[in-house]
Amino acid sequence: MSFPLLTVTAAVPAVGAIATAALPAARRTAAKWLALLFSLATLALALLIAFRFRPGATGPYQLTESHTWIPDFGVRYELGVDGIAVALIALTALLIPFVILAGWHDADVLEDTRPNRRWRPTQGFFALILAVEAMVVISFEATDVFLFYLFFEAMLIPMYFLIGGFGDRAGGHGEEEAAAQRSRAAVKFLLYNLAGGLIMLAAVIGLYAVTADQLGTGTFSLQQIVEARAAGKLDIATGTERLLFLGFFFAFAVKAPLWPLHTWLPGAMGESTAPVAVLITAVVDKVGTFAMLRFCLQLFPQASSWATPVILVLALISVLYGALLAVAQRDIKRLIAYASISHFGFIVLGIFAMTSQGQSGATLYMVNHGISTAALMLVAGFLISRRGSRLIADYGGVQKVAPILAGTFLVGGLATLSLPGLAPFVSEFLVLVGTFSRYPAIGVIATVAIVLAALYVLVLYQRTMTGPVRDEVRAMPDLRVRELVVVAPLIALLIFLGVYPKPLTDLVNPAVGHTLSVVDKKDPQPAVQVDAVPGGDRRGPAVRDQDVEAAK
Amino acid sequence: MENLIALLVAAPLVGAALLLCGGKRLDRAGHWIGTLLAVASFAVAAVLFADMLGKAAGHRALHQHLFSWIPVGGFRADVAFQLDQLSMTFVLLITGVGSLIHIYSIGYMEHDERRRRFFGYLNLFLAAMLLLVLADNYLLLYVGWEGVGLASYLLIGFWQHKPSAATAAKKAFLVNRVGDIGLSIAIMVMFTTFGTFAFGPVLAATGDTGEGRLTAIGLMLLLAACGKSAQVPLQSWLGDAMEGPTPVSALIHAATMVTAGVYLITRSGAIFNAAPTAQLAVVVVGAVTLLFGAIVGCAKDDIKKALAGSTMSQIGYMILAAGLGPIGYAFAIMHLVTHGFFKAGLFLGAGSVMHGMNDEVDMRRYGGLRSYMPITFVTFGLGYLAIIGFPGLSGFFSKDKIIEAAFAKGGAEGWILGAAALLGAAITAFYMTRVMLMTFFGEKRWNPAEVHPHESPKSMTIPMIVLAVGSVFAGGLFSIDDAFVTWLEPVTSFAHGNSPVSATAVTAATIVVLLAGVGVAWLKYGRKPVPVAAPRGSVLTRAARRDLLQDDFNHIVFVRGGEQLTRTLVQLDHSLVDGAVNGTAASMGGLSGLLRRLQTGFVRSYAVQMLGGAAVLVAATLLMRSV
Amino acid sequence: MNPVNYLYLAALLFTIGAAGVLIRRNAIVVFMCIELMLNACNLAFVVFARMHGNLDGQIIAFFTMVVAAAEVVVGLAIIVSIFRTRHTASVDDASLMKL
Amino acid sequence: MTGLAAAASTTSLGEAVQFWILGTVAVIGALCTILMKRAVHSALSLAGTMIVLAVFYLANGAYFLGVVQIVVYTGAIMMLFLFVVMLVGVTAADSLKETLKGQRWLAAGLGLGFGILLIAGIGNASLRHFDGLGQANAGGNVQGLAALIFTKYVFAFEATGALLITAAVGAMVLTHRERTERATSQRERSQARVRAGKQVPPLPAPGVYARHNAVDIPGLLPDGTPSELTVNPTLRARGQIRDVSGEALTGVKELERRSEDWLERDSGPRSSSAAPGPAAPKEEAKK
Repeated sequence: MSFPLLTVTAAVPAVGAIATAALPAARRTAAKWLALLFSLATLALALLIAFRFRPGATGPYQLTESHTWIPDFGVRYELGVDGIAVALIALTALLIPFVILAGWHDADVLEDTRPNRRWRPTQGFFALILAVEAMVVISFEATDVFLFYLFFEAMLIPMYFLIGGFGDRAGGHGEEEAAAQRSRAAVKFLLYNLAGGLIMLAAVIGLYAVTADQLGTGTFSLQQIVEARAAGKLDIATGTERLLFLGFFFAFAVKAPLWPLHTWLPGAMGESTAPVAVLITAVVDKVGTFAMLRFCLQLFPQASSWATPVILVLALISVLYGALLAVAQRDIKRLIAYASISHFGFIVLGIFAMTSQGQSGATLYMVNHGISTAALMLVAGFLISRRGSRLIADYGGVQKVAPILAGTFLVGGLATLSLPGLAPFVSEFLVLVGTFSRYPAIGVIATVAIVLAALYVLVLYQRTMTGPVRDEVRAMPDLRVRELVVVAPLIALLIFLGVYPKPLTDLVNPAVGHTLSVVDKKDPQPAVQVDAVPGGDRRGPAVRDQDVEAAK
Repeated sequence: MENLIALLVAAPLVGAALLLCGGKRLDRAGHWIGTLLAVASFAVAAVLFADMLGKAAGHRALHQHLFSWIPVGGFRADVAFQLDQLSMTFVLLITGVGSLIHIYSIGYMEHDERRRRFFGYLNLFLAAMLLLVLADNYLLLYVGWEGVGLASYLLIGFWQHKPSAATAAKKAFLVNRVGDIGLSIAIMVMFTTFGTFAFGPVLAATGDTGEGRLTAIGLMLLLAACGKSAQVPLQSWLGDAMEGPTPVSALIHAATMVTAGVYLITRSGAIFNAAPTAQLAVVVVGAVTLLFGAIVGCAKDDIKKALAGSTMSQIGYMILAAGLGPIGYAFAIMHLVTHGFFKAGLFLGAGSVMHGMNDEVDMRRYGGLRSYMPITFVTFGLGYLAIIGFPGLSGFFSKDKIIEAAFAKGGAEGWILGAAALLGAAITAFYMTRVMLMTFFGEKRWNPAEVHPHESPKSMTIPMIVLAVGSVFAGGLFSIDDAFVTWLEPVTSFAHGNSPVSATAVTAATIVVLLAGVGVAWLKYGRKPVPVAAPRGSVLTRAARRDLLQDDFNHIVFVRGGEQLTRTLVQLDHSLVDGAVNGTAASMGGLSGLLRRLQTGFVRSYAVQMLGGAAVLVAATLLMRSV
Repeated sequence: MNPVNYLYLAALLFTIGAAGVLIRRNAIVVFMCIELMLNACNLAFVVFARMHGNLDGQIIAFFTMVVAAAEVVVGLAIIVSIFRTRHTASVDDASLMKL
Repeated sequence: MTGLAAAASTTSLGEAVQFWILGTVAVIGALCTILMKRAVHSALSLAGTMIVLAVFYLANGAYFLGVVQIVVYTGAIMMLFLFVVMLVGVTAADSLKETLKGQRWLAAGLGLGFGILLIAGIGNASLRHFDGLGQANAGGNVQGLAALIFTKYVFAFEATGALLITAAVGAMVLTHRERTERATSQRERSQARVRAGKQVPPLPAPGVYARHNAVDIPGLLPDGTPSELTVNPTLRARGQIRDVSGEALTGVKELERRSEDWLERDSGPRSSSAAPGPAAPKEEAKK
């Protein structure tokens, strides 16, 4: 068989994690560089996947690998990627180096702590980040439900330690209190997601039971199940299907997070350091929305369309609710967290609108939101680390002392409010159009969020960056080279994907088409058939021709 | 030829990129780069214009397709430009006035250490505005639309250390966003209706579409226009926008950006023509705004705010004209262009005055400046004559035509609109005369010890002169055998309205009300001295000073209400949503606390439990057997 | 009389032993009570052997004795070492399970 | 021989009589086991019960087991118990006062219920007919057992062998104390004492003014309180400290009073401080 690219891509960061963790306590800097090296290697592999991937090719999944793993339960080690997975893997692999760079000093040993041979926070921090990357990547690749579930849950362990173990020294009430809050947030994160995971586990077992009952041999393979269903060999009773769907969806909704299951996110993002917060919202949570797209819809088409109205309303609520709460936040990180809740609402909206625009938009949204939030959150992290406070009220006039920081912060903010010309606009507008074309009312209401987004972003910017310079920030240094290296590429990417998202859309469209065909939904047709609809790229030249001949 | 179109946008864009990312090493040359690129863009525009003039009227439209932007399913957005007469007009206005104002800013911003960034923003604005008028589909137009919003946000808040400036900038952006809701919804409806949102197919297909959808689109577009062009009810941001540097007010908030709404409506003429309801809404908004702005303009003592009010009302005229359909489009654009000249000139004049008066903006502290800054006085005066529509100057031709067209709407509407327009003209004459008198005539109301009024440097006066020339002759040139109308006709389709009153009568009426306005103003401010401390004034005056209480309304309803809402939501989130979760956790804890009692750690109590279990088992087996 | 009375006796002894385990605190005595219970079981086995007319019951009883012997050895050793460290043979003092 | 445990569902009168008498003894022995205050007595009464059981084995045709019961159980295991009791302290009596709340009632209740359940179980089990070991023991009981052990139960037998070995080794490991460090010499110990600073001179000798002199009598401090230091730690641990007889104390008080009169001093505090003297050792014994 061919070179197991997917396995290797997941394995490299795992190996990196082990290697980093194994380094002796004294070699802190070495650990950092090692972690960075491995993350870059992963990025290279991810890009290789993107190049080896042929968007037009037949069959939903490519670069597939399949080995029997636990034959007794029909569990197989099945990997495969479609366009969506490729995009998200690329996003993950892209963000991790920046996360590592941004967190370069987050896990340094405090000066006042006595040296201890066993105590190696730095190694642990970067090893955990790499471990998370490995698990996220493989859960993007897994096409076997059980395999996916395994890593979907295992992800929680390193995340738990990242949240609970490493906080930015901006507690406000002293380190003790901060640590207490951190661990509380971490526990909440863990329990919340575990609860979701357990319900999903029940559903997974149920799925196995159903397949075993109807196909003779039980299976977890997504493709087998989809094909069996298409061939009519497998038809799950309506009630069962709905229960199973809810079981899966609950876990993903917690992870996503969808209102009203969102309350763990602000705590987790607020208490953890900025890079970890980015890890949570930009990387780990994407697994939830991705899984909705890959598993919920494809395994349980009827149930999905049955639940669509409710889910759409929930998504709509979290869109507006998140934005409104973001407006009222006093803590920069929590504000960004609530903004993310609003954005995840958009993603879910797009997924369940069941239109090609909606789902492509949702996928693009996952990528773009990852990048934009990373940009905003990391800059916010730099800001917080300088001033040692997360409260918006403690800032003011930063723009005068640190113009570059303020500028990058503004760009990140503009991306968050999805300004046209920046990447998020494309995805958000696609989601809105996709939703509107099937559910006009919801589309219109969701559009209101663009004003709220502008509100919370601009209020944040105004309170922190503009106005008279406060004494506390007067001595604040501008972005250092390392920080610029982190932010500049992200911003460049935001602009590029905003101006020329075609590579991404070409990657995603076929996969979305396949999903829709599985769900058996078609885009609603326009009311009026305009002859010239078949596309600008053909109409453009046409018009030009006629002009030319007119000129003659 | 069409490949040059991209150049129009590219030049200022490159400038912006250079200046904003260039860093300090560009500080010394920055403003020159910016100006150069603006002028370059104007040159390209001129070339294209000449080329266009060389073609037959029907085939002047150029189209350039750069690349396919967002292709998803039936959803195809392209980055493609379309340069027809309408766009051409705007391109010339934007690049022309833009270049002039770049030059002006070189002098005006001389002492600002962030001048490089200022020019970067100006270039960014030019690029966005050109994108707006050159786009060949609504989505790309949307990009430009937001782009100018961003540029105006950055420029209004340019002096960010002033909280008022920052707040004003935020307000402007937010209100514009409200308008953007309209634009995006309009695009969505278009997509669901026509499956596309490119000008060509959409405007071509309006014929065979239900009026309902078209009305929806029209109203949504109107909402967008209101946001961008500061029309009632979204006008509140324009006054505060005057916090920005004066060149910004001249370029963005007088000449170009605020007129984007007019462009949008004119561009979508086909839709409005097919949706009379939407059209009616447009004219109503226009008429209301032109009076609203005029009244506000009368009460302001801040020279820039007064001019802002006048801008509002002049755009009201344009919207009104655009709402009249084919009989009005051409005149709307024509007034837009002439207004671009004289209002920019007026603002630059105001800037020049402030420049000489240590950035004093209160007209009650001016007076008798005509001898100190003659050039400013002359150019400002010409602009003034133009705006009040003094016969022979550009304002006269364009505004007169609009009033005519308003009457030509026919029926009761016609009379009402015409009357409103006439009234507006009168008030315009009044408040502009007031500004003129308070600034340049009368006795000095400033302290010679502190301020030393002086004429501005060449770099500032030259643009003013050019604009003054424009505002004198533009209207006349356009009206020579309706050159302008015929130029635009292929795009906007022109129809001669049959007015119930003859053109001459309208003109006469216009002149009469004009003189009346001027007279009243002279009686009030010219004959007797103006008090430095503003008198209390009538209820209307006091209301007008506060923008007719519209701001207060917004504050109470939206700001306060919003704060209340969010605060309650935060409470709910904490107590209800999160409370449920924490409650579950707490109850679990309590339960386990109870069970914990069993674990005494004493072997014998465990033994008791074991024996109990054994007993239960035995009992169970016995029961099993007995059953 | 019916040999089944032996079984009643066994049951009685067993119960007494169990009660002793629960009541006494001296580890050694507790141990003795356990022995008592084992013996009760043995008696029952023996009686069952007699009832079924084969020796398997006795075999089981035999094994029980052997195992009991081993268990006693180890258990007493444990008690001794505990006593050495804690200077007490009360089972209540070895309540470290809860901490 | 075979008459015993003959194939009958009723037994001979002799066996009946024997059962009723010895059964009573057994039950009494068991009760004594759990009710006696001192471990030794429990052990002895348990031994009695076991002997009775041995007789019952014999009566039930388990000759081999009967003997083994006497030899191994009563002879070896119970003796082991006695050794341990001796090791831990013969006189170390644990008060029957219950410390765990409700433990005793729970125990009694459960025990009773359990017993009733068992008896009920036996009662409504159909155990009427007894085959008796007539032919099973035909070739001799021991031979029969041997045949079974070395054929059918050989593996279990081997396993128990291994178990016994392990148990023996385990017991040794548990009880044997490894001397990890070199025994400290007297010099070192004295040095350590000096370094520690407390109790530099040798510990005081037991015995009170040589009235009666014994290792288990604490010496008295000048104020008449007995000093625990003077008694061997082991005795202390077992609580085997005999308390100073009252009259000795009174005598001492007398002495002091007289001397104080002679020295004209009042003895308020001392006499009061002398009071707790006798109580002290008892508390020590509790621990």
